[in-house]
Order: sequence, then C-alpha cells, then structure tokens
Amino acid sequence: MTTLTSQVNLQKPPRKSLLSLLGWGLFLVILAWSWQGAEMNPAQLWKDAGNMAEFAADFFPPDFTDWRLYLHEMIITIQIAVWGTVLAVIAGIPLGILSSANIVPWWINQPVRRLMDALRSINEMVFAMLFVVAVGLGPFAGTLALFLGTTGVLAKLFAEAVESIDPGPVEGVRATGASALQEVIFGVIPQVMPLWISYVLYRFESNVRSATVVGMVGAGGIGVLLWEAIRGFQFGQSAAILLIIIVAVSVIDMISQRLRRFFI
Amino acid sequence: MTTLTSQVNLQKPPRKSLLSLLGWGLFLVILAWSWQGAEMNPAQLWKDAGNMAEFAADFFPPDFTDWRLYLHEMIITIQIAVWGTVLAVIAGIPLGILSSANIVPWWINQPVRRLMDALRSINEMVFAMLFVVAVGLGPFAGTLALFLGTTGVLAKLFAEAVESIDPGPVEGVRATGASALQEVIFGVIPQVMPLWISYVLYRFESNVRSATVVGMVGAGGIGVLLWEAIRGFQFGQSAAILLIIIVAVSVIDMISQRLRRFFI
Amino acid sequence: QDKQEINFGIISTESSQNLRQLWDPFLADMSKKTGYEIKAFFAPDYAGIIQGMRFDKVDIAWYGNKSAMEAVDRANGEVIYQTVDKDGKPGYWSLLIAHKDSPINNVEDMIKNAKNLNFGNGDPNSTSGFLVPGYYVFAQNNLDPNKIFKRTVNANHEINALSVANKQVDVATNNTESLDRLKVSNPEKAAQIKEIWRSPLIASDPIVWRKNLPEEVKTKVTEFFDTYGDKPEELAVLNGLSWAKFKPSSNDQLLPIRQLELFKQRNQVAADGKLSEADKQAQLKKLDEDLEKLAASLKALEAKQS
Amino acid sequence: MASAIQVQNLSKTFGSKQVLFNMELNVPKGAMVALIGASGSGKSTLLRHLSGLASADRTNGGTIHALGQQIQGNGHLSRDVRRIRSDIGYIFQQFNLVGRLSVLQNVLLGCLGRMSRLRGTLGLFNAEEKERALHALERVGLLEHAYRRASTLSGGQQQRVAIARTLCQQAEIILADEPIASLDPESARNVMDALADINKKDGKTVIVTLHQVDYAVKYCKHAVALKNGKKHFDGPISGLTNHFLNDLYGAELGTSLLFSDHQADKEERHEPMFRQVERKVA
Amino acid sequence: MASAIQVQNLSKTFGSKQVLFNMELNVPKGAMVALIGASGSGKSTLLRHLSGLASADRTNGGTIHALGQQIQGNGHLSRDVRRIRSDIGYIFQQFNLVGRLSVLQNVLLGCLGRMSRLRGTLGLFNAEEKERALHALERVGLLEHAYRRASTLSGGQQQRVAIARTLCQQAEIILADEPIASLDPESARNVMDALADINKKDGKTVIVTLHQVDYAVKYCKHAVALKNGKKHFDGPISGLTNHFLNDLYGAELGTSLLFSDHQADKEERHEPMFRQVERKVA
Ligand SMILES: Nc1ncnc2c1ncn2[C@@H]1O[C@H](COP(=O)(O)OP(=O)(O)OP(=O)(O)O)[C@@H](O)[C@H]1O
Ligand SMILES: Nc1ncnc2c1ncn2[C@@H]1O[C@H](COP(=O)(O)OP(=O)(O)OP(=O)(O)O)[C@@H](O)[C@H]1O
Ligand SMILES: [Mg+2]
Ligand SMILES: [Mg+2]
Repeated sequence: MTTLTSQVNLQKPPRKSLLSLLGWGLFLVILAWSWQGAEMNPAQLWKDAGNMAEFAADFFPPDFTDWRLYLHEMIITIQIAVWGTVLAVIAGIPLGILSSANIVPWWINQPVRRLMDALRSINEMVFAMLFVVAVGLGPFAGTLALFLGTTGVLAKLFAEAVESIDPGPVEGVRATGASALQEVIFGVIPQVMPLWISYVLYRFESNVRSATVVGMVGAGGIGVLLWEAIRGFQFGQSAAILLIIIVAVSVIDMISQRLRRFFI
Repeated sequence: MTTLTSQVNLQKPPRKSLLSLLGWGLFLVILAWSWQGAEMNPAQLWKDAGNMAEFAADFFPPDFTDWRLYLHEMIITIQIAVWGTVLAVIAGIPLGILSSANIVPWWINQPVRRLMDALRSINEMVFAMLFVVAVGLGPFAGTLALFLGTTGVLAKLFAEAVESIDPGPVEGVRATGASALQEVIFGVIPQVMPLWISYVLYRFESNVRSATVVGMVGAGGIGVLLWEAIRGFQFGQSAAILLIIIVAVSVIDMISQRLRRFFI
Repeated sequence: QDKQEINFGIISTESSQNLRQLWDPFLADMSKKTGYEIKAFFAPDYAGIIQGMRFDKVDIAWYGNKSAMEAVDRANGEVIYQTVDKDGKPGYWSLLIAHKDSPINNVEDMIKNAKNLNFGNGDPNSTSGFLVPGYYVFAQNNLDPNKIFKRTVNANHEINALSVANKQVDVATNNTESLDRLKVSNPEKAAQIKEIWRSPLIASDPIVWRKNLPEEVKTKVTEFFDTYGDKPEELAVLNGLSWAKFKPSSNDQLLPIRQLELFKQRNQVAADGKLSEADKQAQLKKLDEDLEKLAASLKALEAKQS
Repeated sequence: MASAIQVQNLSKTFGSKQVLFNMELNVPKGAMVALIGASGSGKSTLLRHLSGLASADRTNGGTIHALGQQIQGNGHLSRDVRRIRSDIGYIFQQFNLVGRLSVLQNVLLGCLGRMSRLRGTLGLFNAEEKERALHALERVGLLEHAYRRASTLSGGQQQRVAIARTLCQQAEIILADEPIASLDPESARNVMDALADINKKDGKTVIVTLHQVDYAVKYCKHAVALKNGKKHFDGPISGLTNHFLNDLYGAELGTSLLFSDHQADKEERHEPMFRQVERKVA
Repeated sequence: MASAIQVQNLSKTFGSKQVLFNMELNVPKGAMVALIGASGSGKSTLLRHLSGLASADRTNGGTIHALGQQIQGNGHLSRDVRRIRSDIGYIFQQFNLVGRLSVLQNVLLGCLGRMSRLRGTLGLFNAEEKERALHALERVGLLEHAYRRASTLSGGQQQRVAIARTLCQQAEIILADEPIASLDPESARNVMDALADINKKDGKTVIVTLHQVDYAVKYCKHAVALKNGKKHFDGPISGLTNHFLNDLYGAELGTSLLFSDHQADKEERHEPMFRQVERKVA
C-alpha cells in the first residue's frame, strides 16, 4: 500500500475532544466528591450479607389470606391510575410538543420546560393537599394530584423523543405546504408513537405500583396496604402484596410490548 | 381525470382496523369503569376553586431563613443520587440490551424483563431495609436502594429505545462480520445515545427530587425536610424548599438538553 | 471490640417532629459527655430504624409509643427513659375535631348523626389518629367507623385538620400536638376547628436502647440521661426540643398501648368472616387471656405507683 | 416570460464551510431545467433553499422568489412561506416518506396544502382527494401497494411513492432531487416521461437534478451546472459537451461520461426545437 | 472453476407474499456479475440472503454457500455466519451508515471482522487499519471529510463512504446494491472502475445490482436478470438486447432503455473476451 497522495488536513478538531476530556474529568471529580457524601463503603455489604438473607427470609412464605382485599385495592389503584394517566397524556402531548427544541422556538420551549420542571419538582403531597381543599378527601383528589405530577414527567419524556426524530419525514410533510400543526401530526407523531406509548405505559405502571399520594388523601390503594404491612412487620403479607404488584406490572409491561410492536 | 384503469384489490386489510376498533372500544369501557372507581367529579373542582387559591396563598412568601440547611441537604441528596444513578446505569446498559426483543431472542429477553419488572415493583422501602440490615443506617443504604429501583426503570426504558432504532446501520455493521457485541456497540449505542442520556438524567433528576427512600433510612436529604415542613404546616418553609428543588431540577434539565445536543 | 460511636435513631413521632436544627446542640452535648461519637439518623418512618436496631445497626432511638412497642418486641429494645414536656404536660391527647360552625358538639351528637357525616379517620398505624379513638370512641360503644358513617376516609393528621377547616369532612381524628402546630403556623385555619372529644392521656415518647449494648456503654448513657438538664444551658437545649429533664421509664410505659393493640386485634378476629367458628373462638380465647394478663399487670403497676 | 424561480445572490455556509456562493438563477415559467453537478457540489442544498426548507446566510444571504412571491430574504423565511410551498412540489433525494404511514396516506399528504386547515389537520381526506392519490399511485405503478406500510417498500418503490406524493400535490413548480436515482431504466423512463408530460401539457415548471446526464440530454432543454457551490453553466442543454462534462465532474480529459456520446458531441445536430431560455442577467 | 456463491432452490416469503421463487445461482470465483431487474423484482432481497442478513423460508427455503461454506440452509443461519460475513463486503442501497459516527469511524468498522474480538469491541484500531481506512477514503475522494459526522454528508458522499467501508474490509466477495445510484457520472465511473479493478487485479468476486444497464454493459461480462422474483436470465452480458430489456422491465417494445444502444443491439460484435460463465445446473 502506498502512502496517502492527497495532503489534506486530517487533524481531528481538537476543540471537541478537549471539551469531552474536560467533561469526563469533571464527571470523575463529581463521582469522587459524591463518594464521600454517599458514604460509600462496599466492603460493609459483604461483611454483613448474612443479615440480608436473614431479613429476606422473613418474607417467606407469602401470606395470601387477605388476597381478596389486596386485589380490591389493586383494582382501585388501577382505576385511579387510569384516569390520572389519561388526563396527563391529554395535557402532556401539547405540552411535550411545545417543549421540543426542534419544533418550537426557544422562547416558547424554555418557559414551557421550566413549567414542566416545576410540575415534576413539586411534591405530590402538596398537590394532594391542594386538591383536597377543593374536592375533598378521596380518590378524585388523588387522581388530580397524580395527573399534575405525571404531566410534568410525560411532557419532558415526550419532548425528548420528539427531539431525537429523523427530520426527513417532517421535511417531506413540510414541503407539501402543510401547517405547523399538520407537520407535527403527520410527520412527528407517527415517528414517536412507539416511544410515546412506552412512556405512557411506564408512567401508568409507576402510578399503579406506588400511588402513595393516593393513599395520603384517603383513597386507599395497594401502595398504602403495602406500606402498612411493612410498617406492621407483616412480611408474609408484604410479600403477597408485592407479588400481586409484580404480576400487575408484568402484565402492563407485556401489554406495552404488544402495543408498541403494533406501531413500530 | 379518468377512473382507475388497473383493477387491483384495494380493500384495506379488515383485520387490523377491526382489531383497533375493538381496542378502542375496550379502552373506552375501561375509562368508564375507572370513572366510578376514581370517583371523578370535575364539577367539584370549579365549585371550590377558591379554597385552592386560599391554600396556595399560604405558601407565600417563601421563608428562606434556614436556606443553608436546605442547600446542605440538597447537596447530600444529589451526592446520593449521583451514585445511585451511576451504579444503575452500569447495570442497566447490559440488562437493557438483554431485554430488547430486536437484539436477543425471546428466551433471554422475557426472563430479564420480568426480573426488571420485579425490581421496579418491589417498594424501595423494602430494598432500603434490606440494605440497612447489612450496611447500617445512612446514605450508603439509601444509595443501594436507589440503585436497584433505578436499574429496573432504566433497563426498561433503555430496552424500549433500542427496540425503536433504525435497523439499517446495525445491518451495516453486521455485514462487516462483526460480533453480536460489536453490532450493539457500533450500530445500536450511537443511535440510542441521545435517548439514553435523557433517561439517565431524568432518573437522576427524579432521584434528586424525591429520594424519600434515602430519608427513610436516615440519610437525610431534601425530601425529608420537605415532608417535615409540610407536616408542621410550615408552608413558607415548604415553598422555599420547593423552590430549591425546582432550581435543581431545572439545572439538571438544562444540562440534559445540552448533553443530548452534543450527541444528536 | 471497643465501641467508638453510638448510632442514634430519631423519627418523627405522633407528638413531635425531627427538626434537626433543634437536635444538633443536644447531640453535641451527648457526644461530649459520653465520650462517644454520636451518629444521628433522622428518619420520617420507624420501620428502617427498628430493623436497624434488630441487627445492631442502631443503638439508641427516640420512638413514639407504638414504634417503641415494636422495637421492644422485635428488635430486642428496652425502654429506659421518657421525655417530659417543658410545660409539665405528662403526655398528649387524641382528639376528635369538627368545624366550629358544625352542630356536632360531642360524641353523642356525632353518633346520632353518623349517617349524614363524612368521617376523616387517621392512618391505621397512628396511635392518636386511629388506635386511641378507635378504642375509646368506637369499640367501647360497639360501633364500626367504617360502617356507621356516610363515608369514611383515612388520611394523616395534617390533611384531616385542613379538611375539617375547609368543611370537606365533618368530623376527623387528630391530636393536641398536631393542632398546636397548626395554631402557630396558621391561626386562621386553626380557629375554624373545635374539639368535640379528648382521649385519656397518651404517655409521652420513650427513649429505647438495644438490650445487648455493652455494659460500659449502658453506664455512660444512663449517666448522661440522668444528669442532662441539670445545668441551665442544658435545660435550654432541652427546652428547644419542648422538653424538660428526662424521666426514667421502663417497658411498662407501653402497657396501655398494648392493651389497645390487643383490643384492636380482638375486634378484627371477631369481625373476620373467613375464620371458621372454632378457630375464631380459640383465637378470641387466647386474646382474652392476654388482655386479662395485661389488665392485671396494669393494675399492679398502678398500685405500685400510687 | 414570467419567472417561476428567481434567485439573487444566494450564499449558504454550514458552520465554517461555505457551500453556495452568490448564486444567481432565473427559471422561467414552464421550463424544464436539469440541475447537474458533481456529488457535493450543492445541488440538494440549492433546491432546499428554493422551497424554503433551508434558510440562507443571515448576512448577504440573498433573496429567493417563487412565482413572484418572496420565499426568503437574507436568511429570513417569509411569513406565508407555507402557503407558497403548496405550489412547490418537492421530491427528496432520500424520499422522506413517513415510514409508519401507509403508502396511500403518504401520497394523500400531498393534498394538505390545498385543503382546509381543519380538514387537513384531522386527516379527513375526501373522496376526490383519495381518487387523486390513487391515480397518482397508478401513474407510478404502485396502486397494488396502496395499503402497505411505506417502510416495507423496496428502494425504488419508495422513490416512486415520493413522486406520487408530488403528483398529488398538483404544484406549479416541481423540484425533483434525483428522482430516478434508485429506479430501473423503465421506471426511470416512466418517471421522466411523467415529469416531461406535466411540464409540457400542464405547463408546470420542473427543476430536476440528475446524475445521469443522458437523461438530462434526453428530457431537458435547459441545464444549470454547479461546481463547488458556484454556478458553472446556465444555458441550453446542447452546451453539455463531453469536454465540458469532463471539466464539470473533474474527470480526466478524454473520458466519456455520456453513454449517448454520439449525441452530445454533435450538438450542432440538435434540432432547434430546444427552446432557448434566456439566461439570467445578474 | 470454484464457486464464490452457490444458491440452491432459494425461496423467500414476506407475510403472504412470495418474493423469491426457487432461485438457483452460481457465481464462480473472480467473476463480476451484474444483477439487473425491475424495481421490486427482488434484487436487494437476494443480496441480503447471500450475506445471511435475511434468512430464507423455513420450509423448502433452500441453501446458500459462500466460498464453499454454508451460510444458511432452510432458513437457519450457520453457526459461523459472522466469520464468513467478514469475507463478504456489502454495499447497501440505503448506505446504512452509522450517522452519529464520523466518516472515518464508519470506514474503520469494515475492519471489525478481521481483527481480534477484544480489540474490535473496544474500538482500538491500530495504525495500519487507520491507514487502510484513510486509503479507502482517498480512493472514493472523501479524504478531507474523514472527521465529519456521517449524517451531514450529501447523498452521494454517503454512498461513497459505504463503498470505502467495503474496500477497507478487503473481502473476497463484494455485494454492491446499486452502488452508483446517487453518484454523479464521474464518481460513478470511479466507483465502477474501482470495483472492476479489485475484480481484475485482486481477483475478488463482485456482484453488483445496477439500474443503469449501460454501466452493466460497460463493466460486467456476465449478467443475471430477475423478474418478479424469478431468475429470468443468466448469461453473458451480450444477451441484454434492447428487445430483452424491454421485456425485462415491462416497457413497450421498441423503447430504447439503453443510451448506448449502438452497442447492445449488435451483440454479435462483442469480442469473445467476455468469459462465458457456466450456467448453474439445477
Ligand atoms: N420487509 C418486507 N416486508 C414486506 N415486503 C417486502 C419487504 N422487503 C421487501 N419486500 C418486497 O419484496 C419485493 C422485492 O423487494 P426488493 O427490495 O428485493 O426489490 P429490488 O429489486 O431491490 O427493488 P429496487 O430496485 O426498487 O430496490 C418488493 O415487492 C418489496 O416490496
Ligand atoms: N447539514 C450539513 N452540515 C454540514 N455540511 C453540509 C450539510 N448539508 C450539506 N453539507 C455539505 O454541503 C455540500 C453540498 O451538499 P449537497 O447535499 O447540496 O450536495 P449535492 O450536490 O446534492 O450532492 P449529491 O449529488 O451527492 O447529492 C456537501 O459538501 C455537503 O457535505
Ligand atoms: Mg444531493
Ligand atoms: Mg433494492
């Protein structure tokens, strides 16, 4: 093989590699600094691993005596999560698109993103109390609190899916003279559909599995039962409840996979 | 314009549209059924909206007297979240790839997915206690509990990003005779990078903002402070803490946007 | 081996919160006087602390009555001291509250109108929000709060108080400490609330250690609790936590709570439709025996004290 | 003759790399122009600017008019660029289909610019529009695939769907970026015939980039050649001599880049039916 | 002569649509074969099977051997298909570059099959491999773009990167799916020259699908034509008469699909240097 005949400048742009080197350095420093704060001490973990086994053994055998109650509360949680999630999807789609840097100009997407940040940051407890004073204790207040928190999360995830689409098809739609909204509906949405579905079902699932906020406002739900079982040191019952939740989550996960395959 | 000259069968495959009709019907039934369970009553929301305004007014003005403490706890939470998330990413990448239906056969991805479902389903409180008995109370136990829960979430989200990639580049790599692992590293990872980054930072953010599990094992953290402030009806302080969390989340969100732009 | 540090678990209890600004000077003094490094863990919930104590990861803890009972039963703990209110109150009380404009003024009114009332019950694990009113108001009148009211919901003290003030529920459980906090931070809301029932006294919070602490540690810790508060600056620290000097106590402090717990269990068994009659009778018999034993020891205790 | 496309002093820079230099272009209404040039010479970039999909440099970026209306000036798109776009059909080099929609839906998207906002947004296409789309599909020979997902088509089939979408759009101007790159000779001939047809019969203006100069010679009367982002040639197709092409594409002299070389080298034999399009006066 | 590719009774069905029917093919080592056929006739699908990127039907799916080793049989890929693939370069119709990697990294991926597993997995390419990649880039005229992100290249540039990747792979067999579709005539000539060159000088086997029959005629001695998923022709290039092509692509008779028609119709004038490749005995 001969040497290269053309004499072109082949230096890799140094700016980028220097920047990324700096970035990694900073990251390592943060890691080391956090090692202190988190009091990391992996050796401990092995030393007393026996305790863990002993503690975990308390969870067996699961105690299904009250399974009827668990199932009932599971269903209530699911019902509340359904509406909390559906409302959040309805609000999250437009808000997500308005937070996407590749669809709207920065003076729209930045304020909307900050608003979504706030929705996510504000503790569900606060939202729950806010709605309790308006609609009273009960599932409805829990649903509304779930709705606001979930909207913040979905809008963010939706937006980041939109930001990583292939711009080609959108341009294809744009070139026909379509309006901005039409570009989104025909060029963006079909591309992000599978991801969006997985986000929605992920949030639905996480609403189903914890939904502590729902318990706080007196709506019951499986999360509260679990919490009480744990606090009451009823580990056999806790294990039973956990198994029910695991089954519910697995079913939702499998539905999610099916649904997405339908759209991919 | 003339009528079509070719006589081809133009019937839309009826199976699919019927299926989707059925699906929508089912969905509506679920919505209606859940309406009962969630005791939805939107009218109420308007009726007593005044209460909400009144309650919200309690949060003003925010009371920043103890801001030093808040900041300190915020930093501790961030440090714990850093390690909880980093460990989860390290475990989540291989597990996520092993849960991707388009990369590994079903008899690998299904068991792994179920395992991840279990990790997500099991309450963080349970994990926290599991680790407390081994490593004692404190941030380390919280970090480990966060790690397991976050791994379950990240593996799922990672997998669903992988499942929606463009298969072209992967085939491009495959055709060079690359091994399966090399296909993933050079064909899959570059494509999913922006999404993965957004997931990691999303989970980091949500670990920072709540991290209740961290509080439960006595590691402190901003979540506990907020909880105590709300329980003490110290709404001015709650507002101050919330503002600090909002700022932290917004900063993380902006970093997330930058980082992803670097990779898109 | 030599113990260098003491792990001190602090949880929010029914009657107080774990505001760490107030704890810091106390912990510093404790470290100075015992010579051990005190590692404090503030947790919003007791489950983790109790498991920690069970596996020797927590040495001393400040609990509420209910959680202290769990620690004694499950984590090899022992009640050694009791906090004392700085104003001399011997403990706190469980309450039923209603809106000040409500026609309901006492328990009889409430029971009479129960069909039309929304009731805000407490968290089922709460002593003052659930256990105490459940025993004195409902169980002793042979009533089931889940059945007699138009609607019953469970929430924590804070949400219950606000709901009553906003007329979202008609009657709710609460306790004196939570209501006092509301009076300080939000007097207008607190002014909307009236008390319609007050429970017998609930003892103030116990301090618990694990029984298998080395003797040397036990000695030093006892010495500290015995003497702390003798000096005015120490008393000031305790006052900051709303306390006066500690008072020695023992597991016996928990007997009334045990009684309530057992009674609750008895009601549950009696109401359980799934148990066979024979099983039920056997269990009830056992519970009744336990209750009797408890009552006897309580009697003995009162006799000793008086 | 009225201008369909008028470009004045267009410059475009990506990062630090300028790819279009003070481009001037004037395409009269009803013309059929071949845009040729080596790979990377800026053909696609130029077309993208014509339809307002890319905007020029902010300083000295030049202006572009289509059908007498301004599309962009100095890097700023006009307010009503979307309306003007419905009169400019665009066939993308990479097809730019929406892979998850059916073939028919992709073609129907071509109607969006010409229907009421609301109806378009809801995707309620009427019978006439569906008929139009099916006709367009028939014209490119894909009627039987109307209900397949666009992403499962072969390369050439996808390209033809993109063409059908543009046909369905019934635009005044058609910008075609290598519309026959992935087509077999017969499909290529069909597509070029179709473009020539709507150019001749319906009087639409067509600008088509072509790598196969033979097709340019066969179908276009006018050619514009780009080289390194600058206009290198703008005149009757007969100007594309073998010598010129070798220069344009940077081949060694003497190489024949035309298969129909018996034609290109004997431009004097061309019939005068090649309408001479006036060259733009800068 | 030894076979480079041997296909026996290959059938492929997508859903309910069969696109390859009992295909038989035998390509001797060192041949340069043009694969032609109308859009949708199954060319890409056939190539994908040759390199084991697609697997045939499970029943009666046939077998494929490359360089004497079995790639797949009855829809099951061989265990060591990955190893064999490193000897089969593939240029995809849609390029299939990894858009977020740099041009050079994309080309270096071609080395993966020939380096130690570990080194490849970690992406530690050595100086010699880098040199090889740069040479490949130079050969396709993209050296100066080595460090740009692949996704920002123009269509033709991307296609050339894909070609460079295959050059870098130094495979025994090269499957090129329309490698010149998006290229200007000079680049196309360069690429075809390069393919012809490694075919002639290095004795590599080349199978190239081409829509521009002119190039097939100019560069290949042998042609295989597909029609509707069946082999329609397999013989010396001289068999591609205008009449045959019209039949193959379904054009009306009398249409000239070749620009170099003065050649194709006079096959008797072809020199006997077109090596006659024995046709596969089924
Ligand atoms: N994944 C798929 N699912 C369904 N049908 C497919 C799929 N891939 C290809 N086909 C169909 O198989 C047939 C052959 O496709 P193929 O891509 O091999 O054609 P081709 O000869 O390469 O065409 P072109 O010249 O247009 O690239 C086409 O009708 C195509 O629509
Ligand atoms: N987004 C971009 N960022 C940076 N450079 C770009 C970008 N798009 C195009 N270029 C560069 O601009 C130049 C012109 O590209 P363009 O796509 O217009 O070429 P072309 O003439 O259409 O080539 P081809 O015939 O290969 O399609 C090329 O050098 C290309 O690499
Ligand atoms: Mg181009
Ligand atoms: Mg093909």
